[in-house]
Amino acid sequence: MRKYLIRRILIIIPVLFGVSIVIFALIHLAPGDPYSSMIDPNFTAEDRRNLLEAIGYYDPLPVKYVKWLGRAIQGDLGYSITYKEPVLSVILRNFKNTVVLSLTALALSVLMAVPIGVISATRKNTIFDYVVTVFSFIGISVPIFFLAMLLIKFLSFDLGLFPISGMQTIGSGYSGFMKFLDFVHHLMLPVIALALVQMAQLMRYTRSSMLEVIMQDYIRTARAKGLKERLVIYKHALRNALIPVVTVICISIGYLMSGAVLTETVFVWPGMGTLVYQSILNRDYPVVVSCALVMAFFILIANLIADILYAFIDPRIKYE
Amino acid sequence: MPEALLEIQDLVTSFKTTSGLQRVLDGINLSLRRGEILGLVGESGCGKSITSLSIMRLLPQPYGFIENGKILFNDKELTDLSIPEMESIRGNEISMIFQEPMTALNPVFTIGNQIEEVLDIHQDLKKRDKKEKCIEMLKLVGLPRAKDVYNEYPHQLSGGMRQRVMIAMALSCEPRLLIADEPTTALDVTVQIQILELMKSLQKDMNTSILLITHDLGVIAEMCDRVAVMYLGKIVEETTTVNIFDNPLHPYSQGLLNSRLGNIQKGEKLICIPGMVPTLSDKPQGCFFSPRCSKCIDRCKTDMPELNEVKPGHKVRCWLYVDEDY
Amino acid sequence: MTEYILEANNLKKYFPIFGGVFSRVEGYVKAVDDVTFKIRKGETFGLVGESGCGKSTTGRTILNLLKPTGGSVTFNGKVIFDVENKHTLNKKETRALRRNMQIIFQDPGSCLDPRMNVASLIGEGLLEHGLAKKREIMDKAVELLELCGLRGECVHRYPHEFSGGQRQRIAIARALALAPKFIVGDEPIAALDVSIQAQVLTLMQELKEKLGLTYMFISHDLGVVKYFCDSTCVMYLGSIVEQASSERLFSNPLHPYTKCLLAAIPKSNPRETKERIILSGDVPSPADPPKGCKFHTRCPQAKDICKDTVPLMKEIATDHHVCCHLY
Amino acid sequence: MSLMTVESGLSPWKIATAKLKRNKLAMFGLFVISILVALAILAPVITPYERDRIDMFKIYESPTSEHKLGMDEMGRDVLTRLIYGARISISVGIVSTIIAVVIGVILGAVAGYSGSIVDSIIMRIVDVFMCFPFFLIAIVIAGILGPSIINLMLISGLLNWPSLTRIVRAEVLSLKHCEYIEAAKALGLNARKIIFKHIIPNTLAPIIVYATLGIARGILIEAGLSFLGLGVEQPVPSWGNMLSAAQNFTTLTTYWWVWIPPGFMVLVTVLSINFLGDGLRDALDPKIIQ
Repeated sequence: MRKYLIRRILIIIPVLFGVSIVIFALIHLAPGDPYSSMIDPNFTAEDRRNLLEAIGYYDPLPVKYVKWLGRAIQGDLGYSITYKEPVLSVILRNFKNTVVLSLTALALSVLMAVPIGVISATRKNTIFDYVVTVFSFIGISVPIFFLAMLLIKFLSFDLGLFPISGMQTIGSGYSGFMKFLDFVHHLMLPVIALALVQMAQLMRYTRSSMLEVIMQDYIRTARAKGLKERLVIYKHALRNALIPVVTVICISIGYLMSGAVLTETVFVWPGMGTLVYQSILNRDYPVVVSCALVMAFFILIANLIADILYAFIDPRIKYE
Repeated sequence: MPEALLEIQDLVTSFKTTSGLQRVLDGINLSLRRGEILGLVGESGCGKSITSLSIMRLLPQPYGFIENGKILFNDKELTDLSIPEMESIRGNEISMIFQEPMTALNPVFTIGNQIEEVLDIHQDLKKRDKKEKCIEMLKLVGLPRAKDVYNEYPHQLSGGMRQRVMIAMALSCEPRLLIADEPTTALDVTVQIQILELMKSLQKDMNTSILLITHDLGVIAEMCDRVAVMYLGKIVEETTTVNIFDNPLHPYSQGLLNSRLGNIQKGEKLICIPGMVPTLSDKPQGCFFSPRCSKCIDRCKTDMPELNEVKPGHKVRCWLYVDEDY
Repeated sequence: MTEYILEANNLKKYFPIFGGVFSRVEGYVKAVDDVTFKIRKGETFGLVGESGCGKSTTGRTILNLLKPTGGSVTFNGKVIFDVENKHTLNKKETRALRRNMQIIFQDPGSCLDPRMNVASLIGEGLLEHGLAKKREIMDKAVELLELCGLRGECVHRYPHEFSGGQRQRIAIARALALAPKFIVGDEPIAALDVSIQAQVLTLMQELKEKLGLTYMFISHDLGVVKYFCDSTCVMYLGSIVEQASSERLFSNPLHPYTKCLLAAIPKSNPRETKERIILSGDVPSPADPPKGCKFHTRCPQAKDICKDTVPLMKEIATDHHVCCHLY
Repeated sequence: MSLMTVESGLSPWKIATAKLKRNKLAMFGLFVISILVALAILAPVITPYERDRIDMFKIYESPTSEHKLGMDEMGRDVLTRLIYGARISISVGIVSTIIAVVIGVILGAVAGYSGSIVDSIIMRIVDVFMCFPFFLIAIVIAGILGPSIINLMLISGLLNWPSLTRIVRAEVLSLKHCEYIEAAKALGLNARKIIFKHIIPNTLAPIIVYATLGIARGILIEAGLSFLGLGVEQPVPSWGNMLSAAQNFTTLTTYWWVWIPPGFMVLVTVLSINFLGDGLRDALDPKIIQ
């Protein structure tokens, strides 16, 4: 078990290295030099050159990479041109909102999808199963922003059930619990949009994993013992079916964040997605690239957690 | 008290397939006496495993179902029982062990947990007693490190040990009937004999009846008191084990015995059964075995013979033994 | 003087075990550990043992399907490989060798490419070796199928349309297409039903007589080996423990393991009384075999010497070799 | 031989086709896709108006008998642009999938067949790609490279191969130990012949399924990026950039005919492809032929 974990953690190192190279390449692909707007336009060309040389602008690429990596490890991801503050603090502010949004959506989708997937598998080829199947097909086929826009138009605008955008009612002056309720009210629609799509995938996955497990010999053994069907399904089958599902849930955090980019843009939710989109429009590349780096790091951690969880729920890993 | 513990009458089990209903079991009649080991022998696809699953009412859902017939177990009609009633019989009065010890145990629960589960369902024991009983069972089936095994997971055990665990699990409630579906097919010869000897001695001690399903006549010779030979969903011969080896009547039984290589001298020509088992959707007219039978007469091609008792305790389904006294 | 078609000397095949944090080689599974045997021309040579004893690996290694770790194999007087002397065949020689040595596998479900029809399965080798032109393939395939007891009309069918026994016949036809002299049968009948086993075995026997083949027959079933093989080798944990003519081996087994194996065969008749030597426990892991004689942990006749000294192969009688300290 | 009646066998492909035909959802998907492809090809013939024709007097006109789906923010016929949009969306889906399949299959086959160091290097690269949130990195690259159809195809193709590489590698690894591969070796076939005659035909099933579903993914990426203005640029219509009109709040709430039809088209197209892909997965399942 310990060996397994150490190996998992060590495997991250080359991957992180690869990620940093990709990010560094992106920085260099970005058009223009990021400093031009930060330097006083009254400087002479000579001064400009000296200044750029001093900050290492003309260094060879490997040197630049090492310097950049050194700074990045210390949390210095550069300086945002639009926000006039360090990139990291901008990102952290928005990151929090994305995490709230995507984790809520994840929790909701897991709570819904796993039971529905299980029931659908145990009642294969019933009406319930067909409805679930078609619903999940639609869920994986709908562009998430289109779903978001439909929700805004019909639920928020036409029926007025939810606020249209943002995180809180501007100028309401709510405080304390009311403020929280207002926040939840704003949170609901983007969460529904994200969760519906996420649910569709998880449901399909749970269903097929469950169908596979139900065919196994040990399920027949459990029945032959005289176990009640409910226990056969929810103890013996589910425990095994969940092993791959848990991994998928962890890995799907990455997809959730991707989906969040589009959802946030539609709902003007001040998270990473909105930040990336705004920064692209503002040509604020340090922010754009750093967002990718932070997200990649986050996903890597999520995958690591998936591996660790996997080792905990599957006894076959522990002893290998 | 009736002599027969299990009495199967005209059992017909069918499967729904894309090409319509298929009769996997086509009128099985079988009786198993108390304390007896009955062998059910036949080649793959003859329906021997489906017979056992029909008794347990564990046919693969939603395809398989019992179309007709009765299964009397200890005076209870199993086909009429409700699901909870059936559940209280499974693992308690009738238990089962399977062919593949590698996959028959749930990989995510400990051995102890899986055995205690049976006790949980059928017996009312205190927690400590349960564990004690569980370890006692593991010792009974000859597992040397019973206390350790209790806390181990199936993947830590070898095939032979897992099959012992399965036996411990199956016998923990002292069932009246144990159904063993090819219990040693997946094991090596030296392990096979360990398991067979274990089953024999436990059967004697606990006076359990065993329905032993196998394709291996050697295992039958080793274990069984009586034997029924199956071919394509029907029983073709039923008699004592000694009879089947000394004086097989049905040409199929004869062919099976002749196909065994162990006691044929080197260089002797093998007498093979020609052709192969037909598929269920393509059953021959008349006697199902007629196209492969070397003693086939005209009548065999048109009519299916009944399972007749041609000698006391010797039933056979063949036209050769119907009219004339052989 | 008897003529040997194949000689294997000190054959070894180790599979590395990866482990630890950096996936380094932590040890070896000694699947085949110093095995020496000779196969006479025209005989059926049996290799028996329980699962994991290395019998299949031996078969594949002599065919060069697996890269040997050590030892040498000579086929028809030609050295196929000799690891210690760094001798291997070049590509052309290997191809020529393939024509003469073929293999039949255990699982009739997976030994035929499901996407090829019978004609192309059988014709594949013929085309590869230029033994037939494209338009002759069909006739040749029909001929081979009929030789193996299948109807020639089946040439356009696909493997999944046949039963297990029929597929095994197709596999035999494919192996025979190249007119080999030596065929390794890796448990060719283990996956088949009893009545079909007898059919396939009869076919193999007939073909052997008709075409003058030599078989190496790998099996776990002692009954089959006793009937089918002329001489037999018993393997345990990667080593040969006893080797003799089948007649001698089955009437007068010497090695305690052979005795146990024979005693473990179920009775052939309910009246038969058999003396049982029940072995305790399971076969040890080939990754960590016991020191000394590998069988000493389970041997009913183990002595002190067995625990630390590896016994050597001794010739007890003509053509009867045994590897045990008792003799 | 010539006189003999030869039985024609049921090849795995024939079985798969027959199975697919029985799958109602898949056939429905295939039917819809065929219609959409036909519409896309025949766009100039069947559209009632010219693609970019502007009618200044009919800006945001709601659907009428003349303009069945109304007019957009510049007074262009929505139906016409919707049909033309199919061309872009579908071709982005197909081209990006071809790119992904070529890279994925080659790298996967090489990794699986060669093993050892080559395998670990390729798999680490796959890991690196897999840990970027797919859409985010697409946006970043699109933002840096600038919007264009070619960039869109490249981004979608270059980001979609890693999971296919994993699939192909796993498939090749399991085939490598298959007895019929060993039998082919025993017959004397060399590595190249084994790969092309045995391994590739037997890995085709998952590749076909992945490619089908990949087209759906490509269409979704096009929609997403164009929606953000990072994909196809005006005046060329694509479903994605038609949807981006809804970034305007009034359009979103009031002029629904401008954005709901393209969104619906994306949904229907992707849904149909997913139906077909899922049907193919079932039909090509190798279990049925073994």
